[in-house]
Amino acid sequence: MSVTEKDLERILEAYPAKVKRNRKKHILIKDSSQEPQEIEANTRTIPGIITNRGCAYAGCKGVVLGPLKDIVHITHGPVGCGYYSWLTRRNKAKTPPDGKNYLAYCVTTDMQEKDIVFGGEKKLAQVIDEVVEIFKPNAITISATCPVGLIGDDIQAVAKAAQEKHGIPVMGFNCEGYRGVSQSAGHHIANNGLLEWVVGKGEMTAAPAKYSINILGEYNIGGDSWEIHRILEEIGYHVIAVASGDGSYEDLKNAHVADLNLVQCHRSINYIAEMLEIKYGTPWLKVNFIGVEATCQSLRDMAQYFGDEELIKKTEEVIAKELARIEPILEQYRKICKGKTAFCFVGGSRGHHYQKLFEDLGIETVLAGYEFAHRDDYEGRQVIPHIKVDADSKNIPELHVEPDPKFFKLRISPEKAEELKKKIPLSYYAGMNVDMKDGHVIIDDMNHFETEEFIRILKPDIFASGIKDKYIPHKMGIPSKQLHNYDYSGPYAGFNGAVKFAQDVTAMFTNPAWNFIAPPWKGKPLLEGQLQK
Amino acid sequence: MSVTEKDLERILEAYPAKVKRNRKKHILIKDSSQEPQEIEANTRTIPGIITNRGCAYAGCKGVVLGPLKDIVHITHGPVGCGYYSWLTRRNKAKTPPDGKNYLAYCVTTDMQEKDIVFGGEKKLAQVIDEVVEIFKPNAITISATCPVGLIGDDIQAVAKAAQEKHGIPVMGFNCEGYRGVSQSAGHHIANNGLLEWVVGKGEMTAAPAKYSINILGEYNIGGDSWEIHRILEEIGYHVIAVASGDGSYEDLKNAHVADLNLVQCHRSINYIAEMLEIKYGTPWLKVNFIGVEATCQSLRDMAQYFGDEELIKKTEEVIAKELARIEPILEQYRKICKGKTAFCFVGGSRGHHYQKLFEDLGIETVLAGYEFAHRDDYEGRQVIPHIKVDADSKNIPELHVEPDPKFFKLRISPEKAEELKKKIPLSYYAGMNVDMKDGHVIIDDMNHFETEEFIRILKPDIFASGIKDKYIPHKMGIPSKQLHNYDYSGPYAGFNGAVKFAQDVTAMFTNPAWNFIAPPWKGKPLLEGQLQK
Amino acid sequence: MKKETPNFRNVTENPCHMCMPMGGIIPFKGIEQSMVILHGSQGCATYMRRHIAEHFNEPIDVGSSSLNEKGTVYGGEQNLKTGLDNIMKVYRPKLVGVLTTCLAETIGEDIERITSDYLRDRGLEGFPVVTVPTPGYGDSHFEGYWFTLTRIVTKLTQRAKRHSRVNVIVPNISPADIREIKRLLELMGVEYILFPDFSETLDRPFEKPYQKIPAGGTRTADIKVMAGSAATIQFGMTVEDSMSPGRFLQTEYDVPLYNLPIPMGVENTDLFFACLKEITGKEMPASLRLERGRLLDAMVDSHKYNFHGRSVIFGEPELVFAVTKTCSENGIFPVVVATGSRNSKLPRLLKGFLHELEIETRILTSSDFTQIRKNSREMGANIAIGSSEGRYLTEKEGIPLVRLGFPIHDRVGGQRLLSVGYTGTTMFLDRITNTLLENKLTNYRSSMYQKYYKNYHAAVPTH
Amino acid sequence: MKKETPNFRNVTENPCHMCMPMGGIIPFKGIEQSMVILHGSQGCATYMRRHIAEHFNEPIDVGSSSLNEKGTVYGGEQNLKTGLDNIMKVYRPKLVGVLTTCLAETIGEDIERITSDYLRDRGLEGFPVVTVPTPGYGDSHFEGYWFTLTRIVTKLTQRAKRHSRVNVIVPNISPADIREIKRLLELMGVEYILFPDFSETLDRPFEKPYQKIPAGGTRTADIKVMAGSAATIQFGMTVEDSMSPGRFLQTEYDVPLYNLPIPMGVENTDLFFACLKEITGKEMPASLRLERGRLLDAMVDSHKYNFHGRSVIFGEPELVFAVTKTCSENGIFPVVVATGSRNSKLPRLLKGFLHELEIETRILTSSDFTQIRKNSREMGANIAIGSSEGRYLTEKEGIPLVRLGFPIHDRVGGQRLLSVGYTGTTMFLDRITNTLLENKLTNYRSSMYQKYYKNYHAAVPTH
Repeated sequence: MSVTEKDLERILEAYPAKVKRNRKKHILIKDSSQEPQEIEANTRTIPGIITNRGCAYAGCKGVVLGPLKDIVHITHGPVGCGYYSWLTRRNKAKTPPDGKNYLAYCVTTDMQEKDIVFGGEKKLAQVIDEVVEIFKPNAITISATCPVGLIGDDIQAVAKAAQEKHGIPVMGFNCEGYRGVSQSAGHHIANNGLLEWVVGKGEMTAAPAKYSINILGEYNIGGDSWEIHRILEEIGYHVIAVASGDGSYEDLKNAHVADLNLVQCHRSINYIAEMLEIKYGTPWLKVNFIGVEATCQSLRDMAQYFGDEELIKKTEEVIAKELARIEPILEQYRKICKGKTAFCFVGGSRGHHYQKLFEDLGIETVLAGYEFAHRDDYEGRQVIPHIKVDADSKNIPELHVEPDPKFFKLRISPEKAEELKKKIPLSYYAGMNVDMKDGHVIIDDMNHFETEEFIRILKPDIFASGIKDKYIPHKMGIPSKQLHNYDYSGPYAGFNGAVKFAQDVTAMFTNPAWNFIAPPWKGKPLLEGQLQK
Repeated sequence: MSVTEKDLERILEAYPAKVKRNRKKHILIKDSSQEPQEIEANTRTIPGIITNRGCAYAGCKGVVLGPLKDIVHITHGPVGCGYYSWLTRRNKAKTPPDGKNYLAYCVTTDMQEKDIVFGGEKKLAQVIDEVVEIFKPNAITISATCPVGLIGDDIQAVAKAAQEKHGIPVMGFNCEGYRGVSQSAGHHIANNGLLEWVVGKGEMTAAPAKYSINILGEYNIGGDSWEIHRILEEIGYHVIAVASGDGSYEDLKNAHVADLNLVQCHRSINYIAEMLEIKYGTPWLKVNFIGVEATCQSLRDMAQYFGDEELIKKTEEVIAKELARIEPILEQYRKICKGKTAFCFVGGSRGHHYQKLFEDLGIETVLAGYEFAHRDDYEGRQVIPHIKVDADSKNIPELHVEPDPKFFKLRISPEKAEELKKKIPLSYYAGMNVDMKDGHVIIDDMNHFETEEFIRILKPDIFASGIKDKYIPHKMGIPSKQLHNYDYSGPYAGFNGAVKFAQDVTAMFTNPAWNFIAPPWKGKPLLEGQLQK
Repeated sequence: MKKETPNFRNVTENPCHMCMPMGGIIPFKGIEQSMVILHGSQGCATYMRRHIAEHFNEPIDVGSSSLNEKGTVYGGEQNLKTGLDNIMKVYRPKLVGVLTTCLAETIGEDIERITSDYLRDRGLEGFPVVTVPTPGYGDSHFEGYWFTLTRIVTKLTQRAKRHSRVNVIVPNISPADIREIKRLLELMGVEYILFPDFSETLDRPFEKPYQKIPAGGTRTADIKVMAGSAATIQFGMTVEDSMSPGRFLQTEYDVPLYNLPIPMGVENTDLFFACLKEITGKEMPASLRLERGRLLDAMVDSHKYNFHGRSVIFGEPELVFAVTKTCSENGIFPVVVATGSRNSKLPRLLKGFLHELEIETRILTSSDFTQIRKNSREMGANIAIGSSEGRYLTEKEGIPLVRLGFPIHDRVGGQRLLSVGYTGTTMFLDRITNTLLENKLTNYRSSMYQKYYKNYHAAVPTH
Repeated sequence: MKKETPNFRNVTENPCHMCMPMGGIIPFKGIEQSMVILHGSQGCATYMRRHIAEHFNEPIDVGSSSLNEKGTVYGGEQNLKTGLDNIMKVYRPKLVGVLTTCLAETIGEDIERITSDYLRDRGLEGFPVVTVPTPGYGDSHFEGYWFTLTRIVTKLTQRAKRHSRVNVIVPNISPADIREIKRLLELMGVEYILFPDFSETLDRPFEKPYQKIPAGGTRTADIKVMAGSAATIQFGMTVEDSMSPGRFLQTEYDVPLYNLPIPMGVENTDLFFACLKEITGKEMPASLRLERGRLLDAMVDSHKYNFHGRSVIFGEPELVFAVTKTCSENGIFPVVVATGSRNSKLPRLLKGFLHELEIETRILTSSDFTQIRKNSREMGANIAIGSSEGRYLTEKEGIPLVRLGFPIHDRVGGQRLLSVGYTGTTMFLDRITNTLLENKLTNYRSSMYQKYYKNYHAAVPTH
């Protein structure tokens, strides 16, 4: 099956004319003869479309800041936002010996009408005092929700005063829900803050071990990060900090000493990666630990970066050992998965990453897209200079960094860097589109209506997205996999994760409940032969 | 309320004439002016009466042997009997360091039709072999069920051969269900075996500590024995063996060295107590650890027996300490319990023992009786010589013992014994009747019909018996307490047990469900006032 | 695929079945105003009453002829007659069942002759006394139940005018399950004779005054005309023909027999409705289609958890069969399926659909819990489904137990457990899924740590 | 006796309530062919859909006007109108609900005016758009739910001819509970208008083809005539008059109001039937009397376990009230009763019967889980009853949780949990009792050992 322009036309016909024109720009049928195909992304969501996008608060507190475990994250606003972002991302974290792991807590100022009328700064300051007393965290963040900006609460001032009072970092994030066009704005706001207030605040002056790296844009959903750590450490890497899965203020403040930054989720974290390079001279490498082939490739790219023969050899040894272990298992699952088709509509990077894992299993992704990506996530970073920044994104403050006089250190020479860039995605991400096959659909900000329509046309064997759209395909008889919270499963990263994913996905195909979706009171009386009379 | 002879007549009128005559002899209305009042007991159960009595197998394997934890008890017979006696008595036992605790196991030869036709001896021998191999127990018992005796399986011969083969005691018990008139026959059979095959087989020649005692007829239901141990050991007693709650072959084989045998359940164990006295010279003392006053009295009697001033003093200290602790708690419960009435129809000793505990709480027992007691349990041991042994009981072999040439030792002089007997129940039990108040009912082998009738007349506030008759009073709106398995509660012995019992009983009186037993659609429209209209 | 694992041992260690008369008592409790007496030692009746009462939390009045040693020599005729006298006088039943025990059978008591004599002597000709030879060594309680049903029908049913009602013969399921089957029949507008109906008698509402024999039960007048029914639906796939009341009615009176599995799971329940449609021509009403749809919806949603289930299913063959089917439909792979009964139909029936699952299933008959436990461990079972005795699987092997069947004595509400029909199946599945989830979440951290964090932790310098 | 424990802290640590628009979404899901749109940031709709979907396992389509920074300055009128356009076009609803959020309220959006303009502009006069001001800082989701009901009735209901139907207004209970209430009404032969009816829409059966808006829900035509009903039964004892649809119908249209607790527990359920009888004169049928009798029987039997229960009950005031009553009836002493709502009626109502229990009960309003946890520990609670968030009580304090209410996201079947009526109460109680039993038996050995064996063991020489 594939989608024709005519199909597309028919689907969009359901919309008012203006909406139709708008949505059409967000949908591509991949055609390599037409390259480069431009897609519209990171623009305002159309009202009344049942989008899967969240808001700036969700991106800032929910995604980037939330997983930092030794920080208490205060949601300044009415109760809902704090509640709704309470542990819902399944970011896992091991409690360190000092016990400072506050992920299970949801802390909010729970603003009431009077706070809206008279201002919430005083209450916020009191809440910070109480939080310091109760938790004694290593740091505090304050994330603002919609009314805060509107009533003019100056959370930066409150943060500053509290920091002075308590002697721990207190960071304010103006991530009100109306900022930007999606959670992407929140990622940006969060990253700016982390770079400004956390990284470089540690005491380390040099990497404590060979092959010291940071992992950026990895959120340890379902334990992904642990599996990645397992592999990297077996090869001999030393992880300084993760932003931000199972991460901490304590680790992140020394992130400046690493010799390489890995970027897993390009969308949410590329800001930081770029700025770290400018400020500290640390290059970044786009990696993807989702999928067996992708993991192997990422490991090889890393080894190439360091260029050490021992490391390259060890990398190949580990890859060989892992493959020998998991391939026979995957082969069993492939028998069932092979030839099947998937929709892969997730977040801002997973929509691309998981195609690799599907591919490992012989599953072809026939429709893919992102909720909140920018054009570069589709088309590659080369388009960044050409992206027209719209009014909404302009309102997100840009952080301008310069080389740090104390810590800046060139890790590799510009020549070496240029040479490497020919072989590995150093400081580069090529985007999703290049990996899609002709005729397949690329779609930005897909909504419930489009989901339903594309399923009817393409009849995928599996639908990968989140909880909000999960039950539409389910009700249509299509297995549906949440790639936001993994349906309480995972990890799915690395080698063990691939096996786990293969197991889960295979189970969905073989779910015997599907056998019953043609009810027996319709169609032929199939049961009578079975009646023992 | 009380029962008149006329009431009694009316109840019994429901029976055929012969049955009426029979049952009448089993029911007394206590009248101290008529003393001694004779009751018929331990005679054949009337067929078709819904009795609560069990069989010889139940008494032998179920009650006496079952709790011995380091022995594997094989039920030789079809599957049912083994299954039905599987842990149902809630005899608790702590697993010793060597791990030999087999109480959770039900082992049976599960005889099939062919075993009935061709004989089950061979299968039994094979099962013993397997049991030795699987469990490596300290000893094995074989309990025969109905068909075994009928088809002529010689379990004694099988036991003997197995004992020689495996070098551990293998003991056969001919406790077929049809022997005797109730489980009482089984107690007798079990006790004979234990005395003949276990006691005296240990290596000890003298008591290992001062105040060494055995506890006989205590089955550690719900942990009773542990509470009794706690108290005795605090006073300074050393318990050699318990027959048979949390007991073991290993302990029981040295029971001959104790200086005193305590008899808790007179009915089930007095055989052993008597024989131990004859064979080893150890006197026995009737105790009752059910009830606060009873426990204190028993402790004082024990101290008197040993006659040591230190012990007497320590006894009083412990009693004082315990009473100071529990009395304020009991007092709270008494407020609710006081003035209430009970039926107490249990087993062969509890029917008497629990009256003491009820009395502690201010509850008067207005009807009491036993399932399987003998006349002496009602009227006192002085009637034993006058009891006419009927045909059924005659079939239970009597064990005749003589002083053991090696171990017999007179613990106290005959003179001292006589003197003590005036003060404490040494070798004596006065029976239940003496403690009952005039006008109250004493009933032997009460059945479901009589239960219902007496409840209608006497309207007790609580009914204490077992699971089989529990739900009759429940359905009549009367709280009902199982004193066989304590409704999964307990312990009820000793001081802590009294508190636990008070708590449980009080809860039954205050069960708010009773408030609803008059359904609202009958009687006045009591709800309308509550309707907020 | 599946394989049968024989039990080579002589010893029965922790039995998974009870004796035949135990199974014979239940059916009599499902007939209106009926009483039952066991001919044998009184301990049999006492033990069985104890166990049945503990499960149902109801008074279970069962008489005994209280045979003693003398009876073993001279026969128990007089005892049985006296017993009958007393029961007739005190309970005034409309029907009496007489079951034998090991003792009566071993000494060769002819209860049919004795009871005939009794009725004649007492001038009670025509009073229904149903005799059932149920030696404890004969078969398990499962066979005792079915054989008793067959004897009741054999005794009571008479050639009758054809009528439109449908006989519905149920196995030893919970009173709530029976009520649910009645609700389904009523929703379908099917007139029925449900037998035996212990839905009210063994799950009695609180009511005053107390009645010795509770209201409810199949009416004997209805049993009498089962021979004239339009058809028999019998939930007894695993029942041997010789003890199948439905087969008897078919052979003797030409009542068409639809022998079906317990309506648990989609396919089994569909089969029930397809069968009702075939018999009566009636369609499933919309409300039931909604119930079915909700079950399917639940099955689709819960599979992500269920497929981690590796189940050990044990108990009476008929229930085991239905549960195994239901588990299979939901990806809760049955890795051990066991019964204490010798039943030979069960393995054959199971193989009929288990071959579709690409897993090994161990099918155990004449089994005991020691064998079940060993096989569960070997097969990596992580959820047990069956009676309370399965708690040893939890205690010793850490396998959580979803209680179902008889007896349940360490939890309340066994008599109220609903598991049949679309809605009952949904409830059953939710119990399973939530038990898997509970177990997973409880053990989640430690196992995540074991699998993924251990190495990480070991390799990371503490700082 | 009970006492109220104020929460003196400013910080809300682990909230026990959600925001007002969350509660406002549910009622619209219970009206046939209705859609709902939130006027505000799109994150609100996304977060709430996520949470509702996770509980019900259903698609939850909720629109958003997706206001952005520009909208905060110039107002969101155009966004809302565009949003309405899109929803009307794609979903073709028969009714649209418009809820506000923090943002819209803070900038002072007049949604009533905007939507009136919209309908006029589009020539849709008469199309029912129900606007509900639900600022996130206004009240909790509980008040959001009730206020929305009131707004719907205010908007849709018109003076109507008297008819014999009875309005039945239900709180945020499970779809299964709603179905049960309908079954009870049907058994009583009462014609009713149940509002809002999300029993099918939020627990959709699997069926093809997929429908964007599921079948089911209260018919708008029925809501229209609620003003002519014989009476209103509203399960809303804890609802303020200002957000009580029943009170509105009474005041505005003289429909007699019977404001009752959720029919959970004997007394509350009796009250429901007494009320139905008062309104319609109809008697409870025999089958329901049997259900009541079985509940009483279960209560009598289970009390020996239940009285060890010391419960912490938390969640929405109305459910908390009914559960507390049910626990009290069963001796499961409520030691902590908490809600995140500011509700002032709840404490008063609780005191109405808690004074009869001779225990201390801590009643917490505007509470959070940190306060609940602290009080539970201090009061020795051993069973928690409420939503999934209570799992922290299990994890941190070892208090097992019986899941009830909204949301339940770490177990399946929250939408199918049956807890109302006599039978539902029995099921609820069995869940409680068995959780107590499970917990007791799991901890039994260690605690028995602690209490009784330790000293013994220490004193006995090993030999």
